[in-house]
Amino acid sequence: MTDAALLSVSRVTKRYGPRNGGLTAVDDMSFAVERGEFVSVIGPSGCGKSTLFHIIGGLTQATEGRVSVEGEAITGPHPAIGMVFQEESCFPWRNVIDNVAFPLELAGQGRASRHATAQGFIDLVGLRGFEQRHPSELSGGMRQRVCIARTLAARPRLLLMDEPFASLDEQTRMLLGDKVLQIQQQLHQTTLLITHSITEAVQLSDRVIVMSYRPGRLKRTLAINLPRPRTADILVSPEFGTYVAELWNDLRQEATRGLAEAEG
Amino acid sequence: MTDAALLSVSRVTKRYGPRNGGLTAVDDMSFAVERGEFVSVIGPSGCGKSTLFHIIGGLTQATEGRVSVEGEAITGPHPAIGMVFQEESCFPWRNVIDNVAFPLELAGQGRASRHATAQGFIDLVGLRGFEQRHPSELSGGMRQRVCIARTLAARPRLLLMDEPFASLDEQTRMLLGDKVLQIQQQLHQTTLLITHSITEAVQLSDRVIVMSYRPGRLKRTLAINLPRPRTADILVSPEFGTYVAELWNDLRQEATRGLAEAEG
Amino acid sequence: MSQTLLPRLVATILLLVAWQAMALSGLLFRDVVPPLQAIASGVGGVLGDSGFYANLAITGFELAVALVLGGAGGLIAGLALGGSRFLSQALERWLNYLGPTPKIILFPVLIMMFGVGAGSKMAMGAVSCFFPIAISVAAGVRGVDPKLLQVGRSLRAGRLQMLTKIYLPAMLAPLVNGARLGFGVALIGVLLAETKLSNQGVGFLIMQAYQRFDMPRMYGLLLVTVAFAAAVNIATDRLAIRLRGSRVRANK
Amino acid sequence: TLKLAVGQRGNWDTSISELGQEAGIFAKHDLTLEILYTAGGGETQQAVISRSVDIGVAVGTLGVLGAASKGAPLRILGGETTGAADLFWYVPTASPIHTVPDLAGKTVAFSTVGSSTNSTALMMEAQSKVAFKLTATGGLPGTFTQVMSGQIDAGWSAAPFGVDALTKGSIRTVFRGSDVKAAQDQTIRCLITHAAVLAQKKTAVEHYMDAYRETLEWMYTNPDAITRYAAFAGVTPEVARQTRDQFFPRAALDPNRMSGLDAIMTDGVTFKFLAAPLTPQQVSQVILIPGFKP
Amino acid sequence: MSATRWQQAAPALGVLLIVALAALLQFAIRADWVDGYTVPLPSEVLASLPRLFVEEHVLARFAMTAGETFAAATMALVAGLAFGIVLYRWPRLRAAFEPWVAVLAAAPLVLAYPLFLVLFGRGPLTIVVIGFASALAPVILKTVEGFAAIRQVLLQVGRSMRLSPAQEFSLILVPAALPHIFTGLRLALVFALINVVGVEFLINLGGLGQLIGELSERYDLPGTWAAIGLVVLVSVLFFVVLDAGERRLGRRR
Ligand SMILES: Nc1ncnc2c1ncn2[C@@H]1O[C@H](COP(=O)(O)OP(=O)(O)OP(=O)(O)O)[C@@H](O)[C@H]1O
Ligand SMILES: Nc1ncnc2c1ncn2[C@@H]1O[C@H](COP(=O)(O)OP(=O)(O)OP(=O)(O)O)[C@@H](O)[C@H]1O
Ligand SMILES: [Mg+2]
Ligand SMILES: [Mg+2]
Repeated sequence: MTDAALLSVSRVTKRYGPRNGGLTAVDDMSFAVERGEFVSVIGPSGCGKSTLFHIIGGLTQATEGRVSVEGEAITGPHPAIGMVFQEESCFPWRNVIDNVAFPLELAGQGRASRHATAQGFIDLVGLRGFEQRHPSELSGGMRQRVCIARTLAARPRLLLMDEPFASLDEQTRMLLGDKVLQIQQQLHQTTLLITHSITEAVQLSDRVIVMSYRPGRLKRTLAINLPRPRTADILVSPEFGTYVAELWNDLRQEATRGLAEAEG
Repeated sequence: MTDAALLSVSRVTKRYGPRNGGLTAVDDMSFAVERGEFVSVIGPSGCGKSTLFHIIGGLTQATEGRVSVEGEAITGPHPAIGMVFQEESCFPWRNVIDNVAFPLELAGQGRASRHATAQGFIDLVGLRGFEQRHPSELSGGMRQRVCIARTLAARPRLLLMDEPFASLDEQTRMLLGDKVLQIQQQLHQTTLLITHSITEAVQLSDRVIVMSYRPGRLKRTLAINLPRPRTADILVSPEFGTYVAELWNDLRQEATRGLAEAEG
Repeated sequence: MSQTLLPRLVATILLLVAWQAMALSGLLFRDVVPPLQAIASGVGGVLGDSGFYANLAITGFELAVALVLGGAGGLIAGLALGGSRFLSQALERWLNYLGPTPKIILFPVLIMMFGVGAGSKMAMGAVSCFFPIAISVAAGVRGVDPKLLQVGRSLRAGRLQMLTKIYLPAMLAPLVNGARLGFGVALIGVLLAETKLSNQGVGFLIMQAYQRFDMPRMYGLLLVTVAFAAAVNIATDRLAIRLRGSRVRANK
Repeated sequence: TLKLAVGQRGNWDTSISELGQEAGIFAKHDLTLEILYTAGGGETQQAVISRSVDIGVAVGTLGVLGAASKGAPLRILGGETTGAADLFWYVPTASPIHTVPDLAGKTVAFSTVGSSTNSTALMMEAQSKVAFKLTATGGLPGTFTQVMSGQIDAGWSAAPFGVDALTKGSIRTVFRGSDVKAAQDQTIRCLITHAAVLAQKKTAVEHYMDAYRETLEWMYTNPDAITRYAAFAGVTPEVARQTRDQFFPRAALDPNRMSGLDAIMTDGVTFKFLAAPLTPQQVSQVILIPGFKP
Repeated sequence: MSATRWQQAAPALGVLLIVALAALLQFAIRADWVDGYTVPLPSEVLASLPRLFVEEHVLARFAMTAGETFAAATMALVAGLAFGIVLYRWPRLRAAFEPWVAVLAAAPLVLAYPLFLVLFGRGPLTIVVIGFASALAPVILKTVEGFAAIRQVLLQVGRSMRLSPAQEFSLILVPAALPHIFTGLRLALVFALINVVGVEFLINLGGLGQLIGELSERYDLPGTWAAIGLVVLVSVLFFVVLDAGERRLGRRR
């Protein structure tokens, strides 16, 4: 938890009051992310990942603890942060290109220039040809990609993504993950990715944070010491397999606990 | 395409008119699913899977071609079919147990009896303890599980699921997939699963249908000849690996085409 | 409740002070802008008048029947228009066009059809509230999340089931607002009809106060009527909240 | 039983049926009256035309003739008010206007186009050769409001409305309807019924007219009438007495009287109530007052 | 395919239905099922239109009523949006005042017209103010309804991008709630027009309302109904513009 950390989460706890069912969603989490790092958070469904995501993004107040970004304590959304939400969040009244250009419009960019930039990100997520369509005319995965492109277009210094690739097929997801990685390296971005795909986490991350099931605690942190760029060779290497197996094991316990507890 | 097939899709095409951007979403698809079979459909994002799903479910009219279930041509929702939608579709004004009990309520079951049945399915998807909560108080993956439970509670003879496990972590997904499989075998259900997870498709299916990227055509059908029940051993067997690799290969081409075409 | 009490109190006091300042400024015609004490005595006079309650009961009854009839009509029309693109394209514009027609011209027709008694007042109220309710419901139907409708259709819910288990709960907000607006115009419709031709009801009393230029009593009557409307409104609000279940934040 | 629609509740002239019923005079003639009050002559007339009531009281003669000329089966049973004695035009006490000539170029109110207030004001203009700025202001309370808040210079009123204010001195009369000579013999309001009612309930209607006359007699002779009227109209007995004695000469309310028709019909044409004056045949078909001759 | 054919024909069928109803009424009056002295013959109503144009300055009156209504509805829209945003932003205020807004809709403001006369004078201002006050409630209610129905995640996107309150309002709240706001505006026009005409009628001032009053005093039934037809025409005018606006702004969602 050095001060130099771009993002530092310390002793964060979130409890939903008794009116909301009385539940500790995140319990005493602490970790830090260095500038330029790519960190994934992984954990079973309902363990508190999205809650943590909202707290870091400054959209929800933690019950206890403190989050700081670039040294400043978070009290509301921080300008360095860009977020991709788990829920589909395209603006239904804007077509694809205007959705993607939205943050540029906020920044006061002219129409032509922001459309040009947006076009680049639309191409990146594979939606060329759909610029003029409205979200209701897209498939679920395509809408998700619009949201990714929109956040990337803002070029945030800290990119927070909550299961952004969930409704994409594994191939598209891999290709897209690679592209995000490229951008991150070009722009010296820092990324915190919430995911439920172990391979994705290992493929993309410098470190993986595993959360436990209820209450959501930090179970372990695993540094992924694989060389970059991670080519197809590395993905089938035994080291890769070991990391995956290790995480798999951690998570199986948690997920089983999640489902078993219920049936108990 | 025997007549005995529970589900038969023949020469189905769906074109969106020029007012909707003019696009062939599904092109001349034909296949059949036998009673008790578990078939997966897999294809890159935006290839037309959900469109096909809606057509089979009787919610969208095909431009050409014909779908029949239990020998009857589909003109609207068929009583034998139960659907799990890709998009989150819980009723926000009902709590978990009343969401799950919804189909039983429609069937006129009394409150106590339908709640008892619903409770079983809530336990199955690992949501015990959340019966009284409303969807807004659940995580994304939990909401998706509510929808799965709701459809299972109707005990459909043909279960159609559109990426039902998308926002679940891999472990929960596997455990849940297994449970669905158990139910299917108990009830002699037939299942058509749309998914973007190759391992999931291989793990669960008797056959996998691969769709190509735009226009959505049937690219190939792959029978998965692995013994059941598919234990952990089988999942790490070389045969399993071969199936996965084969599908992976098919799909990589399509997905790359999808993303590349855009960038071209 | 105590949370809502403070803002209400503040607003009420502000309003009263503003009025009193206006009344005492002497710039405005005193009889029409009487000071609060005059209005208070008007209200007191109305409340102390035993005949008033019988008239209020009559107006209340006419209003209730008007709301039931006009509300049911508006609900059905709204559901039909919202549910069918064809009907909406054919007829909805006429709903909008005819909505603002001064209903007073129908009054002679209505007294011919329903007589000079309560019937024609009820009919006026019903006709008045039909339009806002129908417009609000039709828009509400179209606002229901299509995903939820697909769930219902895929489970082959019957028409009635779709209506009671999906449409109505999903459009609770437009329904409540439709009912609120409908209630308002129905009340006004009934009152106006009573001022036109009657020998009982609050509208009749208002007309009587007018013809004597008894403004404090006039304001007393109007205020008591509005208080009555407020009581009914708040009661239905509570009911709606109870119906909705205590904790749901729909559509989020 | 007869159903009545009565405009202008609380005026002396429109209270005859109510007071007569209270005093038991109608009961003596085997009649029970169900009295409904309307917002004005237009509504009363509509109620009669639609046969929702049997008799309409205090309907503008001009309006009745207009409707009848268009074929509406209305019948005039009797005159209700002759002359415009109950009308008066007033200004706030502080106003610089004192006499009719002061009204030159000032805004002077009347209720609606074609009403008796309109024609009376016009006749005053003609009689005094002073040009007013005539302005339609609608009903009594609205007019009073507009005058007192300085938006209109002179308002119109009909007793007993405003009599109290006159006594208290907050307003002042500029001229009265009885000052207008040409108006004096015009029967401006009348009692009407529907031809079909007449066919079915002829005797009841006749009894009504008998009782009406008897009540009128009682109202001008029995002091009890003033008390009852004061209670009914919500005014002080003093105002009630003033209203009767100063604004309603007995003769003005004689139901057998129907005069000044020619002038009324001329106005009717001016105000577009009538396309042309009614022919004598038409008039005698509409007006069924015993002994009336066009 | 024939389904779309029917769809296209729908507006025409709607007009046809209205014409058929008018014809039926005509027939019913002719056959003496309906009293022709209470309801005029539709044909005579039509025939009286030219007369109104020639004799009654209909164009000026039409413009006046339309202008007053437009002013009232526009003011209601602006104020209603402002109130809507305030009530939405501060849930405590919403809980405190939403029912009272509904009470405003139930307040018989027309009956208190002398008050408005004193406050705003004898002129169009009084009419506009009463129209505005009666149109306000539906805009507020529908606006709050629309804001409250916005999916939370869209607002979160806005917050994460640090939108200023004004940006959030114009870029997210309003476009997302647009269908509701348009419904509010529709109701506002209905309420405003009813009250504008009603007050014109009552205080004998200005546009079509006064005309309706005069014609009915004269027992000119066809003319009265024709004048009311003109009121309907005012609303047609507004709704045609409104529909076009909604189509432009609220396409495809
Ligand atoms: N508004 C709320 N009120 C009450 N409880 C809530 C609320 N939001 C979330 N929770 C609870 O907090 C826990 C964590 O939710 P969260 O959304 O953070 O999970 P998650 O890890 O993102 O799961 P998933 O992978 O399914 O998206 C869950 O048990 C959920 O029920
Ligand atoms: N209503 C619509 N109007 C026009 N085009 C549409 C509509 N719905 C879907 N499409 C188009 O049809 C194609 C297939 O969409 P579909 O939703 O079936 O894809 P999918 O295979 O389910 O994708 P995903 O895996 O991303 O959910 C897409 O290109 C989409 O843009
Ligand atoms: Mg989540
Ligand atoms: Mg899909």
